[in-house]
Amino acid sequence: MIDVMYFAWVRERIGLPRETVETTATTVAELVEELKAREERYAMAFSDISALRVAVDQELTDFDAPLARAREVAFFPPMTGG
Amino acid sequence: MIDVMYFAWVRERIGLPRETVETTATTVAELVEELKAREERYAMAFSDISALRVAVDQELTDFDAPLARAREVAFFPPMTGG
Amino acid sequence: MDIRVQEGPFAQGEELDAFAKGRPDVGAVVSFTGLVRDLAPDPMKHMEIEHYPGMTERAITTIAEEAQQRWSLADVLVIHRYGRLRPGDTIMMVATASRHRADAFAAAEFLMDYLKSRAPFWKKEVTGDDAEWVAAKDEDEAALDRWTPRD
Amino acid sequence: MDIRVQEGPFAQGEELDAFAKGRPDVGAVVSFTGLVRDLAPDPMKHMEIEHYPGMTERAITTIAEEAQQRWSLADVLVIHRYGRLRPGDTIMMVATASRHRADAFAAAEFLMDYLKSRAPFWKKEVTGDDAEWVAAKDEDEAALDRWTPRD
Repeated sequence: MIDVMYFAWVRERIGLPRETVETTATTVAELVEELKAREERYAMAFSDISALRVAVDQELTDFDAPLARAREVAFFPPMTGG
Repeated sequence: MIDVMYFAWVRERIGLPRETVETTATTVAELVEELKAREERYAMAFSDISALRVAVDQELTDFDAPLARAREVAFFPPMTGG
Repeated sequence: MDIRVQEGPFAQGEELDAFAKGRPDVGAVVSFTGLVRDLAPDPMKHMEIEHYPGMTERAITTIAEEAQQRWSLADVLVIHRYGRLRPGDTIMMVATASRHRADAFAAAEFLMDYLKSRAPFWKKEVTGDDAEWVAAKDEDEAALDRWTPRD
Repeated sequence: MDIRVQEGPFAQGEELDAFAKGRPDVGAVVSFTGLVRDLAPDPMKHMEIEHYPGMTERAITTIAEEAQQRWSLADVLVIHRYGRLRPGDTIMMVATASRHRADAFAAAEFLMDYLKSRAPFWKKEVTGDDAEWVAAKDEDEAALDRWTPRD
């Protein structure tokens, strides 16, 4: 069980801000593949992974990061703060 | 006739902030030589010219700058603004 | 270190006064304020700033701690808003206090460069019927390079 | 462009608010404030700042005009005090407004570097019975090098 969060246009394309996902994925990339296989809107949102950023437990990381013991994974476009 | 001004420790060593000087000097350096020849306090103030800065008519310049048509020459140590 | 992520407005002048006050060892204070621009010919109705509660505060704290390790700083202030903002509104401010101006300037620029690209905020510009997410700029990502230690 | 050389104090917060206000094309405002430090173990009673009336305003105007030529600036503010100041007092402030933060930061640093070494101010620190002129620092002169065009 993992909390998956979406922000900005990722949230808009998928249509929800967060959900709890039952997964056997061991890396972020595996989780993305599981999500893409679900529905068209996920496939669309994750079609170009180079346009996305990911945080595991609120720390920025890479798509090959492990999910062991992770409680929260977030997907979003490059940040535009400041 | 030229107005000569002194600031900071140059003013303190010479003992006055400004004076009008009758001079035939054609460059700042010549004016400095004339002033040094006057009295010990001038010789002291101008003993190390590399520690001094000069402005002619309120523009920073060099000691070899000409004095033609200059109305105001100022001597002072390196500035410490900001 | 004072870090605030908030929906409501803040008064940059009062914040600067309070930040600079009562610091006998400080000779230099630098502040940066980011404002919502209102650029013709496409007047923006408002800006929506989305953020990632929890991670935002963590990310900014990490950035501010890094700044304190790199430069000699007496204090750091970061205020960043989220929610709906209007043209002319202050989006955020950063302030740094140091004995020397070089440290205060470098730290403020460092904080801004990292906040731009590493703090989880996303801006959306709403103009008339249209709404568009602000795209990250390559130059903002490139700006981070100058802070990367070379060895 | 607003340049003020004055004996009396100024309110940095109010100045920043006024400077940043009502500028729809401005996204970035940077300010620098210089304060009189009070460093133990030799507590300063006060600081005396001497200046060269007339030349001071000219020199600052020239520096500010150069900044406006080098960077895209919506406005520049420089306030610099002279006379007797006490520890904690604000000596001076600079503010720059621009569309982009890089211009606002670079221009503010440029202005500070030039004000330090090219505007005719001289600081004297009075501590107890002693009074000493602040010596110019080599590093302040060296700081100007980075603004010299290389060609």
